[in-house]
Amino acid sequence: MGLSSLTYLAPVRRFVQPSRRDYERLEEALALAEAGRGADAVAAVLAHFFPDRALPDLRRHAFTFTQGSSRVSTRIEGDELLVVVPLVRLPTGGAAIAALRHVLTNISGTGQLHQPHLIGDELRLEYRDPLSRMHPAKLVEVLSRMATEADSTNDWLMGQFGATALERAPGDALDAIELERSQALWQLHWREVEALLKQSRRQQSLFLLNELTSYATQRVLFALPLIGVLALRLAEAASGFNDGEEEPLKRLAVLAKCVKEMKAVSPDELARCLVHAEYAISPRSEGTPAMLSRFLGPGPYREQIDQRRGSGQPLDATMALAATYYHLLTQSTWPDEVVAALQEGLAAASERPWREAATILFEHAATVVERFGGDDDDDDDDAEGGDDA
Amino acid sequence: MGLSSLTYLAPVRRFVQPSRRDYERLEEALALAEAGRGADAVAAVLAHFFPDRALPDLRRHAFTFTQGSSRVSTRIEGDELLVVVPLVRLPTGGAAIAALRHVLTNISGTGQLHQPHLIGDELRLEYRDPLSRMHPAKLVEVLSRMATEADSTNDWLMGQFGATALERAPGDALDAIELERSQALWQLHWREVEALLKQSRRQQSLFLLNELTSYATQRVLFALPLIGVLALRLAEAASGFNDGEEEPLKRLAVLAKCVKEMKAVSPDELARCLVHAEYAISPRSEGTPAMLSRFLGPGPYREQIDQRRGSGQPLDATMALAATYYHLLTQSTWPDEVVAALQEGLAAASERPWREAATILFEHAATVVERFGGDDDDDDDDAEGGDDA
Amino acid sequence: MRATLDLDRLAVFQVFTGGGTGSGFLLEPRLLVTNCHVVAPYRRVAIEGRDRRRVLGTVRRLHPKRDLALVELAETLDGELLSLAALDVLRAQQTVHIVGFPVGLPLSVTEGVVSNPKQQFEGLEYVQTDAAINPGNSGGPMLDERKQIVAVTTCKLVAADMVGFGVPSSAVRDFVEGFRGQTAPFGIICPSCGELLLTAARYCASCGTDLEELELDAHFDPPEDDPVVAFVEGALRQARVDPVLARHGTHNWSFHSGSALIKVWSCCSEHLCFSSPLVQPGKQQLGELFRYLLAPEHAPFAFDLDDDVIRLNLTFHMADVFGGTHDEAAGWIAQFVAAADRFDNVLIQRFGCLPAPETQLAFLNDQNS
Amino acid sequence: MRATLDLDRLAVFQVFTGGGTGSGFLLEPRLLVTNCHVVAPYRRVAIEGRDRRRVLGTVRRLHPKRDLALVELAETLDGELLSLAALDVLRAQQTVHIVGFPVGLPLSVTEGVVSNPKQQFEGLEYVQTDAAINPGNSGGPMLDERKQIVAVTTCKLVAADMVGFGVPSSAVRDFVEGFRGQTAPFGIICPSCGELLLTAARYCASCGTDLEELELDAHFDPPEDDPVVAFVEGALRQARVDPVLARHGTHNWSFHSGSALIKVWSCCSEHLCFSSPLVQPGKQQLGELFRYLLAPEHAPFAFDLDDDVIRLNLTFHMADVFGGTHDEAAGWIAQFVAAADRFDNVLIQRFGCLPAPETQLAFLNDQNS
Repeated sequence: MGLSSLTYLAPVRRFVQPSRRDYERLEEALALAEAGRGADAVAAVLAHFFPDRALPDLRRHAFTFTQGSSRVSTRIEGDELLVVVPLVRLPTGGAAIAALRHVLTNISGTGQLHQPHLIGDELRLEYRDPLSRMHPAKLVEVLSRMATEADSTNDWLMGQFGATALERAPGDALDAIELERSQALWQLHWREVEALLKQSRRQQSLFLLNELTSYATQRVLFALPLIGVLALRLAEAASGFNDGEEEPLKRLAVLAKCVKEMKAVSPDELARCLVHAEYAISPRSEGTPAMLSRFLGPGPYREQIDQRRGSGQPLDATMALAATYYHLLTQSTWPDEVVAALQEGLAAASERPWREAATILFEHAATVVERFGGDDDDDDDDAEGGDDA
Repeated sequence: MGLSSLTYLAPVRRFVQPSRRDYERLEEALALAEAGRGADAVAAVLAHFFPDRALPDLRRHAFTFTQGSSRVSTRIEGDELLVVVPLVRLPTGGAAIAALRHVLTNISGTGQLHQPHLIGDELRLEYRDPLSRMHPAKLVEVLSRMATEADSTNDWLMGQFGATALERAPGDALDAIELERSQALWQLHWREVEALLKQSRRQQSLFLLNELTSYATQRVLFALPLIGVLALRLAEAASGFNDGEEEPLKRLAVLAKCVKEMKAVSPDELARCLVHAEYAISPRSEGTPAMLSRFLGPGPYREQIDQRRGSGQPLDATMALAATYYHLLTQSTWPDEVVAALQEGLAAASERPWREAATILFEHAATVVERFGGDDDDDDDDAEGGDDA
Repeated sequence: MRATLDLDRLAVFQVFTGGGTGSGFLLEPRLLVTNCHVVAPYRRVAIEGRDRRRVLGTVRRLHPKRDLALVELAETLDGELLSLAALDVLRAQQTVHIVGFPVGLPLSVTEGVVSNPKQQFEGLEYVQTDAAINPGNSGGPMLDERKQIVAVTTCKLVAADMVGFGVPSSAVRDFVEGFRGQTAPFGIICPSCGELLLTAARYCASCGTDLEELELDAHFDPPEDDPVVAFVEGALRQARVDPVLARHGTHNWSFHSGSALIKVWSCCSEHLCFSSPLVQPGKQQLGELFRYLLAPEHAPFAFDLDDDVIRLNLTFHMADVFGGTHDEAAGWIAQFVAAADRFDNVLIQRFGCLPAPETQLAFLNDQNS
Repeated sequence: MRATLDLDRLAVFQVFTGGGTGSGFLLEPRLLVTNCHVVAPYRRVAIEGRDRRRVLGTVRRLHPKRDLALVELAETLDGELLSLAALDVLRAQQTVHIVGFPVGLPLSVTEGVVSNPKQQFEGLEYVQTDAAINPGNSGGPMLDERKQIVAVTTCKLVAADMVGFGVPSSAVRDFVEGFRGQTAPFGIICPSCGELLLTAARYCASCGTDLEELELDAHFDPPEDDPVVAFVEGALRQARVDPVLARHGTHNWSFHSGSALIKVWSCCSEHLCFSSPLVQPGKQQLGELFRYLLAPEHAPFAFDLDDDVIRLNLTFHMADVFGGTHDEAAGWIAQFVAAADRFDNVLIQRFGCLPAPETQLAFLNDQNS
């Protein structure tokens, strides 16, 4: 009847170390901008992001880089800096109106420096600013945000409205073995989640629901290089079933609907949404020792897990630890040895009965913290990034 | 005139460590129940509660355990599981009607699996369920709740209506020295409370009233193994004078009446309500490090106490700390070293002038938190246990 | 000038769904106006007459943006029909009355003034009032002194005191007139362009609005029942009780079976309670009565006294609900319904018990506990 | 006996400052009474007429202890002047109306009774009422049934239901009569002795009260503008918009320019947003309209759809605000103001768009985001 263990399968997704940024060049860019040398400041910002690449003369040649499905190009036109990401060609017929409404409602907006523009039937994201107003902070924002938004916008416009790609970066296709493993992993995952969902309904435990909804997305994102409309539909559903302020019953219903939909995805459809994409600017934040300690080290969360482990709820404890491991692996980048250690823990607990799996992961988490953990540094979190209106 | 200090006397009540449950057996019970092996599942649940006891064949012999004044017996009759706690024999005459109305109003009800039944003149609590519907969660609920309710029901029916005991578990009687100490403690306590009550009336301080009403009950429950009608009458009065939503004047009146009544209790009457009872299943929750930090650690409550301590109200501060210590000792079970530490603090402040006692306890509380405190875990509170309708 | 409100006669009724209760009023003998948020996402709801009889309502139109709904009743309910006030007659400071079923109580009226007859709020025009509005009032009428409907009570600002809003009668009139010209059994008004949407779609065919983002798809495709609902409603069906008519909010049901009122609720995550308030004890034969109530022979049913009312109870553990013994449990529930109907007579005839007063508040208390 | 309140005509107006909004009323064509806490620490404030036109107000007198302020208007505003009720006419249980701008909404009225005509609260006498009072009502009048001012709405108990306080008309009369006998352009009433203080001083010259401890010095010496305020207000001046008239709370501005409403806010620590809600899409030509809105030619301005309203937007990065390109940015802002005024007509005429509903609450939402 119920599920008796979790299964760990090695990921199809590749774990690529992000290229290291050169923060000295960023400081240099600031000084150059203050000195009125806008073009040089632009070059210094690019050198900050891509210390290993040669820069062309931006007045003659655009500098381009790949960010998922998007190609971002930066150049100087006259006395203006121009950053452009081609998006899609609009569909024809009624879908065009819905697509345009979507763009105006969700992609245009206040609180952002880039805006979508339509040239003929070609949609693109654009940022244009006089070099005289050049400030590194603006370019950093544009390069970081615009490409990421372009990536998901493309997927949405193509998946929902039948728009067609423009200069879409192809990425590495998966080979036959990878595809086969992905299919197996996909089916296994959603069957697991479905069984756990039933368990969660029975138990009526908010703790389990929170862990399960996290597991449902993080495990897929960890294992598969999912892009496109499936990635977006999963994210959209997740924003419902992960919402801790929503009614548990509603969250369960959203998750059940999502599981049903995902289980019904055909192999072809899944294959179309899998690619080893390249991200020149890492869309993930850098994991820190403090983060490991916060998630896995001593504290109220670990105590809660321990208590469940010791009081006949080892399923809850296992889910919590597994979901946390996957979350760490998915949301941040880590040194190779940390990635390996986290995967080892998951593998060790794979297919073990709940009680045993909970103990393995609980003890493993302690060794991860011991080896790689560190002091708190959460002051940094507040300083980074801003809210949109 | 007024009281100049609090006195700490070592408790007559025994502090017994609750026996550890075996959660593996509980999981086993689940699996057995799911496999349709109801009788084996029942045995596994009992083994979970009582890992050290041998189990009889429940079809031939009932398994019984003692919970305060009650004996709980579990057996299998045909294809039904039966858990029974004998309560009392009904009194004769008009008191019988009052007793029955009490039972129907307070003991029968929705949201509980057990119900009171009357067979002839014998009242008992009973839970009866087909083995085919056996689920460990049901038996865990019945065993935990039924005995505790039986315990207080017995006391009430005997004390208020003159019902007579049926198969009442005797418990260990107090020896002569314990009895003598109990009498002294009882008189001292209510004299103290009476003096503090006068002080509280003068001061018109809600803070002091809240602390005093807590002290009035927790100190007795800490020090004496009080059962029976006195325990119930105290609880009943406390539900009035501890009610923070009630008018202060009314609460003072209820407390004054209670003090008068308790002071008038004869030595014999008190002796009849003192016994070292055995609780096979601990009726107290397990204390946690987080609980110590919450009650005694930094925070608004400690700040309030400190403010009173520093602004000429050391009596208030002392009362607050002493009441909190007694509350912690009474409401939860703790490792021996925590019990010892809390008692040490109370002893150190005993018979010291208010200002000195307040400082001793305030500083002692900090060391308790430092040695035994921990992070917050209050999420658990919501997840556990259920409300009754 | 000032019309008298005869509450008992007004065609203002309580609406029951599996999500809660609200108010509504009849514009025609079988056409009820209420709020969209009162009925959605349910397509079949119950409307209770003053005689406690519930009739089935079928949701015909939803206007999520204006928070309006039209419900067609399977049978007529007695009551004085109200009419919509003419346009632009409302002035600030004018007295208005809110009629409805606040917090599940029987029909109540509150009084206040129009704070602003054309208040702008989130891009829409509302009648703003300082009359008391409470949960459960939603969908009821806001009446002027001539007893005409000036607005449909819809919401209030929670962060402010006495800032309540009603959908103006003009919007109600537009909505109802649009409906009268249409034949489709069910449809939703597009929040952006006002077109009638007949089937679920991600985007409005006319204007491209993202309907799923506005969560309108749920109106076409009500969510699945959770296991507790499936268990209770399956059992009710087996006991020949229409579960739609019995719904009384989340995990709450109530219905009459013969002479008995039966309430079902899940009091916590562990128990599902069936209870029927039967009678009050008389003055004689109390000993015999109480002994009878405590006899073991009634198991698995049990009696108790709740505020001096004798109830028949049946408690299920969730393990029974989620386990595999549905049919057996359903059998017990059917027996419970039959027993509740029978026992009140037994108790009255054998022990001189008296009929119990019926109260809505008892139900509220059960729900809250 | 009961006077009719014609909200549109009453000389009750909304007061705007760089700290928030409140209410006020005219005792003379150019003399406005409001609360001290509504205007302080600003010395120049904006008062908005029913036609949305804002006029400049100069704070002439503050009475911090009685929470009263007198503001002199640069121009008259149309409206029916109200008068102060005679002394001691108020009785408990008498009906009163609170008129004002609760939670930033347009003018609203609520009704209640006098709970106590002479309530003592924190050492002062107040008119206590159970009429609904909300933030934004501060400084507005509390009227009796003859439309006379019995008090100035000032505060309510947050922890209690419907316990609101007004400064009695007698205190207002004393304050205003004192002012009429004086010529000083600005002054503060000493909280202790009631003498008029004309300049900042640590201690009151008459009674020796420590004025700094009561934080009265801030009224004489308003805090300096922060760089965001300096940038926006500098740019507004260059665009010929009086920044005082545009203030709408902390880091928020709003003003009308021609047919356009323009809002300015800093949404986060990195961006400063200019936005103007223009029109709603019509039902035809949606494809052409949307293509036009997304054309690159509008840069640096851009359109978006916000809850079905087409807005014109301009976003500044704080690097522009703190950098040295004020003049250029100011030029763009001037262009933005002109463009917003132009585009609504373009969109209506070329694409059949519909005028957007104007809402104050949209502004509130922006502020909260």
